[in-house]
Amino acid sequence: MNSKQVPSLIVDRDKFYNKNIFIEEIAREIYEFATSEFKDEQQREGCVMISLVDLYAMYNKAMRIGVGFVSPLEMREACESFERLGLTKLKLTKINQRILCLGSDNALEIIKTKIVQIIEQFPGSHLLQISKKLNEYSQSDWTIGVITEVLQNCIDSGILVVDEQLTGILYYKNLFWHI
Amino acid sequence: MASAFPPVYSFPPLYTPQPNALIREQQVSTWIDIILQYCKSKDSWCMTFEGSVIDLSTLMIEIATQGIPKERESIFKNNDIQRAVPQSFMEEIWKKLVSDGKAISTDIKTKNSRTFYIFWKNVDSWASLILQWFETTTKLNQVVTVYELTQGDESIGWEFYGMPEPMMIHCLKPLLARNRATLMKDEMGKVVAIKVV
Amino acid sequence: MASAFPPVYSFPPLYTPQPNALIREQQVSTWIDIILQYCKSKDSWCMTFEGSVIDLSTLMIEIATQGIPKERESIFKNNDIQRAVPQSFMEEIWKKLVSDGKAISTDIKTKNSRTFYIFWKNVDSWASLILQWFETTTKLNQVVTVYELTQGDESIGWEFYGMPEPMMIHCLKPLLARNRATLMKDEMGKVVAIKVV
Amino acid sequence: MNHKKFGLAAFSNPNDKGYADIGSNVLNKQNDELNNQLQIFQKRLIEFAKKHNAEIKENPEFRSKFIRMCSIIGIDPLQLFDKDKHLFNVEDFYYEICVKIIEICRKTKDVNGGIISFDELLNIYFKDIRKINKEELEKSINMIKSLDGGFEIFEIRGIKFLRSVPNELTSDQTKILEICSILGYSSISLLKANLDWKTIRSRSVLKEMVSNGLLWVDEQAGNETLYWDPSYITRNMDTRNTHI
Repeated sequence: MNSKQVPSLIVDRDKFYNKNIFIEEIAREIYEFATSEFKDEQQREGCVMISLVDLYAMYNKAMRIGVGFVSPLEMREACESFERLGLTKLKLTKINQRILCLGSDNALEIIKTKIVQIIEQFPGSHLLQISKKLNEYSQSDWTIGVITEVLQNCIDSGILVVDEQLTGILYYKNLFWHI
Repeated sequence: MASAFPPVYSFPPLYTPQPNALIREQQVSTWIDIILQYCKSKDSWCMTFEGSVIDLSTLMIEIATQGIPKERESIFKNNDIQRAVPQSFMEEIWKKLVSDGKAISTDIKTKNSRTFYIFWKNVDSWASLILQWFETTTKLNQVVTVYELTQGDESIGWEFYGMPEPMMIHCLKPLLARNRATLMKDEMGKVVAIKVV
Repeated sequence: MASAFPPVYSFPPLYTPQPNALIREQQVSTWIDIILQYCKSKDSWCMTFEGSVIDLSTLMIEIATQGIPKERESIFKNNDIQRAVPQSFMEEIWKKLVSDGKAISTDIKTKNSRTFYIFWKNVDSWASLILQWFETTTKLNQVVTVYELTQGDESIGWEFYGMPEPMMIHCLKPLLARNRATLMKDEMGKVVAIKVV
Repeated sequence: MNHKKFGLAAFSNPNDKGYADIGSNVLNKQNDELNNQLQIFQKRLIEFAKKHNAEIKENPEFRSKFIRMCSIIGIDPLQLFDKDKHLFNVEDFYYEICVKIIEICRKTKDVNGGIISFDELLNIYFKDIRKINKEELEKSINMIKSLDGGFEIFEIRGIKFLRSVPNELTSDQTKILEICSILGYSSISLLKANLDWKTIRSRSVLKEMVSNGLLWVDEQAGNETLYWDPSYITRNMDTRNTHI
């Protein structure tokens, strides 16, 4: 269906009158986009993690201008069909029961480990410092939301504790209390 | 001074009520341990809501003469790391101290006071110790004034020596419950003496 | 006057250094935008530490005759809402302006001056524009005095018209680095002319 | 100012709305010229896009170059396509608003803690991009919700807000924002007078909100620290102070 041009990353919805086929096509496109867009992160950090909201904006901006934006629902359905389509490197996961993210295997654990390492090295870091350390080589705004969620996850699981100051929330490794 | 505290006392997150409920519970009990240890190390029976140990009579005098007690070193303020427990969290800690029976308001009837007697030993332990004192000093079946028990020569060297009288009377409760003690009151209804059998 | 500023300029907390680190970073960059836009709108190349735009030669004369420059309208003072940026926060803003390459001390060698050249266009953009001037005026391969470049008739209408000479020389750096420009100095070592190839 | 001298660099900062130029003729003129140039350029770009519609559609490489060019010169490609003369697909209208909302929320999060009023979105951010109304905005936000990103609409004294971070406001925080919606700020004494809050309570909630980036501190108001709601920045903006 998708093979008139090689390689055609861009899917034109006008060509598809069947919704399922359309969803399948954009699923592949989103998957490819996310994989190539975060190739560097995957290589450097060993994982990819992005909230679906941010990916929605990025994907439409980068790939859909001119061929028609996809709707948020279409985006979600497309991502939900990854597994069925054999696209297995990225999976939908909900962090903290509230934010839907697209991530590679064990992404949450990998990022958690990294963040906890940073905090062990610099106790009392705040979000900005953590994200600067994490993105030392590439300052990408989209990660802030993910970092916030990962931090929240660490708090919920008792790995990190907080020191609330006017400067912001400062994070520490939980050294004294049992989880 | 700070060296008298456990390491956790220098841990900044100790001063922020932790959002994680399980951690918060342990945090509160860490505070309770710190408070009890502190009072014990200072030989102090009383602490203000704001976390200063204080001789109750000194406090009374200050309130009577200046209207408010003067500012004191507070356990809730750690100047070394510039952190302080917010008042709302103090409330939580005191609530737990009281419900655990490790502190009672110095105003035993109204429970309104912002000063607390601190039980760094629990009431039952104090009661046994007092019983032991009656046995050791062979005062069983004798009427002993509360003053004698808390301040008398024969109490020197006993851990409850110097304990404020209302606190002492509170510590006798387990003995009363077991019918091993009888209280004697003056015409004002104030407990003045005790007999242990 | 105040209406020439963006709305945030009338937001009182803009003048208090924000304790929250994330906000603070935004706040400093907001100030930088305001300063750059202000200088641009005033056709000004220089700003004092205290936030007044100023013609450098006027300033020199004032300092020479009165010892200190007279008080001027300052961007850091907003009389409409009665707020002013405190000095320590000005330091922070200037530090960032300088480290971002958007301002340099007018005393280019010692960096000691409390007056700054303001680059509301970055150095590379100025360099391209200057290069464009050389092309447009067919001055390539000719020796052109710095005066001619900054004040000459052929520069009228160009954005860099009137740029102070030391600033202009600073803006030539990218061309020097690309070996497209050569500087000519007088016997005192002062740059007086330039050749662009 | 020489007309020819408006190189691409002149467009370098698309987010900079420039200042309202009431006091300054020079700046006025500059902006007029800049706007003229921008309009001419946009028109050309649209013409180009129309003419080469097919190529842009068919050729991904060409399209990505075209879009990259838009962003290099600092024009949001979305700006080129408006509701009436949409180039490709009219029903994309809402989806494009969705994208824009997400971008605005991310960009302003550090300043407002992730809370922005509908008015600010409509009157400030969408003003120069595309005229939309409250219903269209709300409909788009509701669409975004299916992405489970923590986007929520809430109301304070009849004013609608969008929260783009997943932390729900506590009822105390909401009450403080209510007070802020009147004067722009809140303070310990205001909270005492209006809500009969004790100092401890006010102090701890205010501190928490500063810590979370929801309020800005003002230490120059006299005796008392004032805590300002950043949505005040644009709330009282005089319409004559903004140009189209």
